[in-house]
Amino acid sequence: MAIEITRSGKRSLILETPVMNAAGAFGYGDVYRDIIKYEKLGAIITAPISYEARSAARGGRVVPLDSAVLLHTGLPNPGLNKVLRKYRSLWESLALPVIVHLIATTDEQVRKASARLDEEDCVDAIELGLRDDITWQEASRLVGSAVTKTDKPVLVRLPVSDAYEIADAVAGAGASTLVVAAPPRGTARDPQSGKLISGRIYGPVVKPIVLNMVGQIARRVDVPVVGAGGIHSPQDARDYLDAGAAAVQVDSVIWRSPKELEIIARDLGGYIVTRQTDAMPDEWHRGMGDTEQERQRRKNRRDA
Amino acid sequence: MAIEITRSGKRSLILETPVMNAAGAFGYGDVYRDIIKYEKLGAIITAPISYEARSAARGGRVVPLDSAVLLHTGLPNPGLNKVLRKYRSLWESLALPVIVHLIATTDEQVRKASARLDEEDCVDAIELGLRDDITWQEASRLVGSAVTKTDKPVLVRLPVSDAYEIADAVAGAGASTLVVAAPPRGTARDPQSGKLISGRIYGPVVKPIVLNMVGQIARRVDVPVVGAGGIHSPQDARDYLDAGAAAVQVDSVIWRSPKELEIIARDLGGYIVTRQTDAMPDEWHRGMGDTEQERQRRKNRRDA
Amino acid sequence: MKETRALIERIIEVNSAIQHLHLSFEGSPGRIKPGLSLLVGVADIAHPYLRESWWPVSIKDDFIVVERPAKERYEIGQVVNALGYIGKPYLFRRNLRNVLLVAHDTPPTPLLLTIPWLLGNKISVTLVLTGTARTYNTEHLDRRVEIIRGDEGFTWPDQVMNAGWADQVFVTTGGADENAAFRMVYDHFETLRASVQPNYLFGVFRPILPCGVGACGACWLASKRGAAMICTDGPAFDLTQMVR
Amino acid sequence: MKETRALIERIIEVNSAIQHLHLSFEGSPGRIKPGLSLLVGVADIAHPYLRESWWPVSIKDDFIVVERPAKERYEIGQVVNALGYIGKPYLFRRNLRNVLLVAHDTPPTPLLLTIPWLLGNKISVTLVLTGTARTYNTEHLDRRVEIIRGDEGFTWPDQVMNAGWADQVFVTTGGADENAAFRMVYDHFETLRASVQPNYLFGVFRPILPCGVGACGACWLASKRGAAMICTDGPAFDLTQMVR
Ligand SMILES: Cc1cc2nc3c(=O)[nH]c(=O)nc-3n(C[C@H](O)[C@H](O)[C@H](O)COP(=O)(O)OP(=O)(O)OC[C@H]3O[C@@H](n4cnc5c(N)ncnc54)[C@H](O)[C@@H]3O)c2cc1C
Ligand SMILES: Cc1cc2nc3c(=O)[nH]c(=O)nc-3n(C[C@H](O)[C@H](O)[C@H](O)COP(=O)(O)OP(=O)(O)OC[C@H]3O[C@@H](n4cnc5c(N)ncnc54)[C@H](O)[C@@H]3O)c2cc1C
Ligand SMILES: Cc1cc2nc3c(=O)[nH]c(=O)nc-3n(C[C@H](O)[C@H](O)[C@H](O)COP(=O)(O)O)c2cc1C
Ligand SMILES: Cc1cc2nc3c(=O)[nH]c(=O)nc-3n(C[C@H](O)[C@H](O)[C@H](O)COP(=O)(O)O)c2cc1C
Ligand code: FES
Ligand code: FES
Repeated sequence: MAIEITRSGKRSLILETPVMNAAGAFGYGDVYRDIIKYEKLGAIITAPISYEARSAARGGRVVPLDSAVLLHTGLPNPGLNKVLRKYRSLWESLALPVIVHLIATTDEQVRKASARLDEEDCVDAIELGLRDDITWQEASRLVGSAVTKTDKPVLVRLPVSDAYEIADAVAGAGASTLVVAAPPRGTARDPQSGKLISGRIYGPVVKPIVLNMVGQIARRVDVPVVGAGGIHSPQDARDYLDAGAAAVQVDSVIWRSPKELEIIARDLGGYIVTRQTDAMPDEWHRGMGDTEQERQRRKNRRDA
Repeated sequence: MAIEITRSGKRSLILETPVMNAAGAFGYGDVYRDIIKYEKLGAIITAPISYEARSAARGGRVVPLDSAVLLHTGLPNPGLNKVLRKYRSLWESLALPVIVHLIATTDEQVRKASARLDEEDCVDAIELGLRDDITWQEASRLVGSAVTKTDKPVLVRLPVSDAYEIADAVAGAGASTLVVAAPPRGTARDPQSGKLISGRIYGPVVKPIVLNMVGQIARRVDVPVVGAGGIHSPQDARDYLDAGAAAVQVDSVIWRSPKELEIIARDLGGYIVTRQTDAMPDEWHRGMGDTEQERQRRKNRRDA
Repeated sequence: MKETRALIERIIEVNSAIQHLHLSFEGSPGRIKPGLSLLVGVADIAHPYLRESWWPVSIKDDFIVVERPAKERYEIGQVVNALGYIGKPYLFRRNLRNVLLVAHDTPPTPLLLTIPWLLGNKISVTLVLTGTARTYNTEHLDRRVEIIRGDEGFTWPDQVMNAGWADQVFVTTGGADENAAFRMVYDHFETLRASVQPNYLFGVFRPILPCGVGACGACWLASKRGAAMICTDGPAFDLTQMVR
Repeated sequence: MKETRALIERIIEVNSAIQHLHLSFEGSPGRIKPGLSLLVGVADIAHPYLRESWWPVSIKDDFIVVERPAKERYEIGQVVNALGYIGKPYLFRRNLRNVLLVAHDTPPTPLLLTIPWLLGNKISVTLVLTGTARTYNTEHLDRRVEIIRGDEGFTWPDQVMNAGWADQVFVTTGGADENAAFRMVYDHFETLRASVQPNYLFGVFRPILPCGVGACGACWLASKRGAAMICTDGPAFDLTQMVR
């Protein structure tokens, strides 16, 4: 299978399987090597990296919510150059595309970072992460800054707020792919300190909201869409493809059950093959795919 | 207590208590009269009304979700004139402000409906409901249409998508108040038919997302903000006031426990009085207010 | 509309599929008639933000009996919170002699409270069970009710005779699309009788009711007589008035 | 990092506050040392999207014992899903003779696995319980451990002597802000000793760990030696290296 998740043209990114991790759910590609068979994935995306080092947020960082978790980390990272020094040889050794998630801080830093990444053979594409309260004008400018400095595909991960306006704007500015969406920003009371904390929301509750956005944006904008948000099962991922996504990103379920990423990837590999030969999507409910059958066999073995 | 929830000026709306129902959670003001003491509320808002009659959506209308419910009704209603004929005398008889939620369909219908409502003494303000995938340009035009045809306050309920751009735009177009936000639009599989259904999401899962938006918009736009989304307890409502809202709207909890609206209203009446005399908000956790104490007494009596 | 609390006083395992709960009320339970249901919120059991319709199947002096699936777990002494009785009673014709109750792909629970009233008024009752309803165990029903078990589809022996002989028919159905099911029911009765007259064939509509009081619009139904809300105007609607 | 499943083989109610679970593993449980914890996902019990750290308190040939609050409900035969052992073992100095363990406002559970190892190596152990930890029942601990119960704050009788005599100190704390608590601990030890030397005073950090493998960034800690992740580099950090 070959799935192009970018606009056709020179900045092209083709995946074997339409499933990857989401930025921040997977570290820099090193941590789950003993658990997940990377060759089953379509690509991997690094944790968010900024041009300069960032330190972490102070105070509460994790707030358990009803059916979700709120995380407020401040996106700590050692900065682009240090990350490249440490992980370049790992990324070179991997047989699948590596996408660097670049935190879009300032125009200048985005230009410098994009130029830097353009030279790196181990990097196949850039995913730009935008501030959650960005305007479409700023978003357009930041994407323009990246695109002028690299010939690699530039994916843009949209914030939930103002996603439609920003989708239009960054498509115009040259984004190769729209990743819909970053975890929605939320505010909740930290049960330990009693203070209101703002952060990102992860969990199945995100899926209905983002699934709807994917449908809207896929219809509205002529750029391939990657769906991301609350995918916790193969069925969740298939729902995104049905709604118009070319591929999906799996996030926080990896923390709880790393193997689920591989399970979803194996299942969707089969789904795409079948869908393109005109099978009914409805045949593909849980319990039908090869993976499910294998899972069942494993379960039976364990129970026996 | 007098709380102005509009920009100061001629289009003013002053509430005794910063708590009202959300549009669609309360019918036209008639259904909960035997359960809720209306005099404890700040205002009531009607179910969504369009200038012309609308019939309901076909197919699945209610999808239970994790910690939430998805509703897809199509906003059926008999049209503005019929509603006015039927409910005018009820609204006249109520001692609290009545806000008509007007579905902002087309410029022309909004102009006609606003002119019509301008003549009605029983209506104190209009709340405009916008399509969920509206652009800020359309939103601005629709709000302009309403404002030119009435001197009553025009509240605007923002969709979750593109809320920030639309907030800026409708503030410029003359909105008296921003209601943040309409229930987020979501897509989920109807367990009965297996089909994907789009609708509105209600439940506590909405609160962290909208609470964050209220904080952002209250800082960004110089128009009073009313918070609405996932308020299921007095503490939820207080969190919205702490985040910068002038008042709150309570939605789906009313369906499950109508009395909770009154409980929240009683509690927040006291909260505002205390907050303005400089008490710590933290004293106001569940178990501290008069209402809570009364609730506790009732509970003890029942258990005895 | 008045919120009320009820206590589960007794739980009877009727058979492997259903159980009966005896509910007593704080204050009076009010007047309850066939067609009305209790809109109940049971903490932790059902969906936390949706109430369920509980159908009374018989009424005693100081309690009512509701029928629930056997797999649900209740406890004696448990308190359930109800939004009162909702809906309008089934409308029976004057001079009624024969009533046909039909349950297709769903238990006949919402129809059962009619039985004591009809039999008490010397009206004969036939209960047809088709589709998955065929397995419904009827041993706890009054012996005077004629029980007919039909086929997998919406057909049964003597269906033409039953349809002709009945003065009124009340149908409850299961499945994904209630409107489609009732269109099928209507079409089927048109093949059984020359024409389906008004006030003869009623569908008992049972969608999920988020509010139960006409506030939310989720149960809006278009009929030839105008718009209606199932929660306040239903559950039974004359199928000749259905907009197709 | 290797996912593994463990079976709850025995449940022992130690006292009214704590219980001990005996866990046996599919395959080998691997080498476990004081400082490591099991990152466990228990369906339905804990938060559905967050794992919990379970601290072993003793190790037997074919099972390990973990200490959990008594109010949590487990069943014999229940399977728990673990993301392996996470963290790095506590670093003990060579020539160690006296170790001070301190639990303030939280049970001393994360420190207890050190006790058999230290006693086995003829190192004397003093356990100080302050704040809410004072009520921790120590009857199940080895009698050779000296137990000191302190005050409501972070003080106890003989604290100056204990701090001087100890070669190493490991502290675990409860409360809203772990960083603030450890700043307080550090300041307190500075008043007890002329100066706090490196490799003497360790804080055992226990935030919620969403991933436990360094992937999510939630447990990032700034130290004078550079950035660290509590889940992979912790739980114990030298408090002289803490950035204030
Ligand atoms: C585990 C993890 C997963 C993530 N996954 C993704 C992802 O897949 N895709 C994605 O787009 N983002 C991702 N992010 C980034 C995140 O969704 C948002 O960018 C968010 O604003 C950061 O939230 P915070 O609470 O950690 O930081 P905060 O401390 O609240 O944020 C720090 C501040 O820095 C600025 N800032 C934060 N993020 C950015 C950014 N991306 N660009 C410019 N300025 C910024 C903002 O002003 C923000 O207020 C991830 C971060 C982590 C650590
Ligand atoms: C119980 C209930 C509560 C509601 N509460 C609120 C509320 O408090 N505030 C609020 O703003 N809205 C409210 N609405 C409206 C609702 O949130 C959205 O406007 C939503 O688009 C309607 O969703 P639907 O799934 O019912 O309809 P659909 O059948 O999906 O919608 C019908 C179509 O009509 C158009 N449309 C729908 N709503 C509007 C509108 N408001 N203006 C213009 N065109 C529209 C859209 O194109 C939409 O696709 C409520 C509706 C109901 C019935
Ligand atoms: C390098 C860097 C480090 C940060 N560290 C922290 C931190 O330790 N604690 C915190 O609450 N926020 C931290 N933040 C977030 C900032 O305090 C602040 O929320 C954010 O930069 C303000 O957003 P703005 O730039 O859009 O105004 C950090 C941000 C950056 C860029
Ligand atoms: C008067 C009216 C009635 C509607 N009735 C239904 C309906 O019965 N079923 C349905 O799925 N959608 C219904 N809708 C929604 C429309 O089918 C359609 O989704 C919507 O009008 C399209 O949005 P647009 O106007 O932005 O293109 C109705 C909309 C209107 C305005
Ligand atoms: S259930 Fe809400 S209107 Fe009928
Ligand atoms: S818990 Fe995720 S990095 Fe440590």
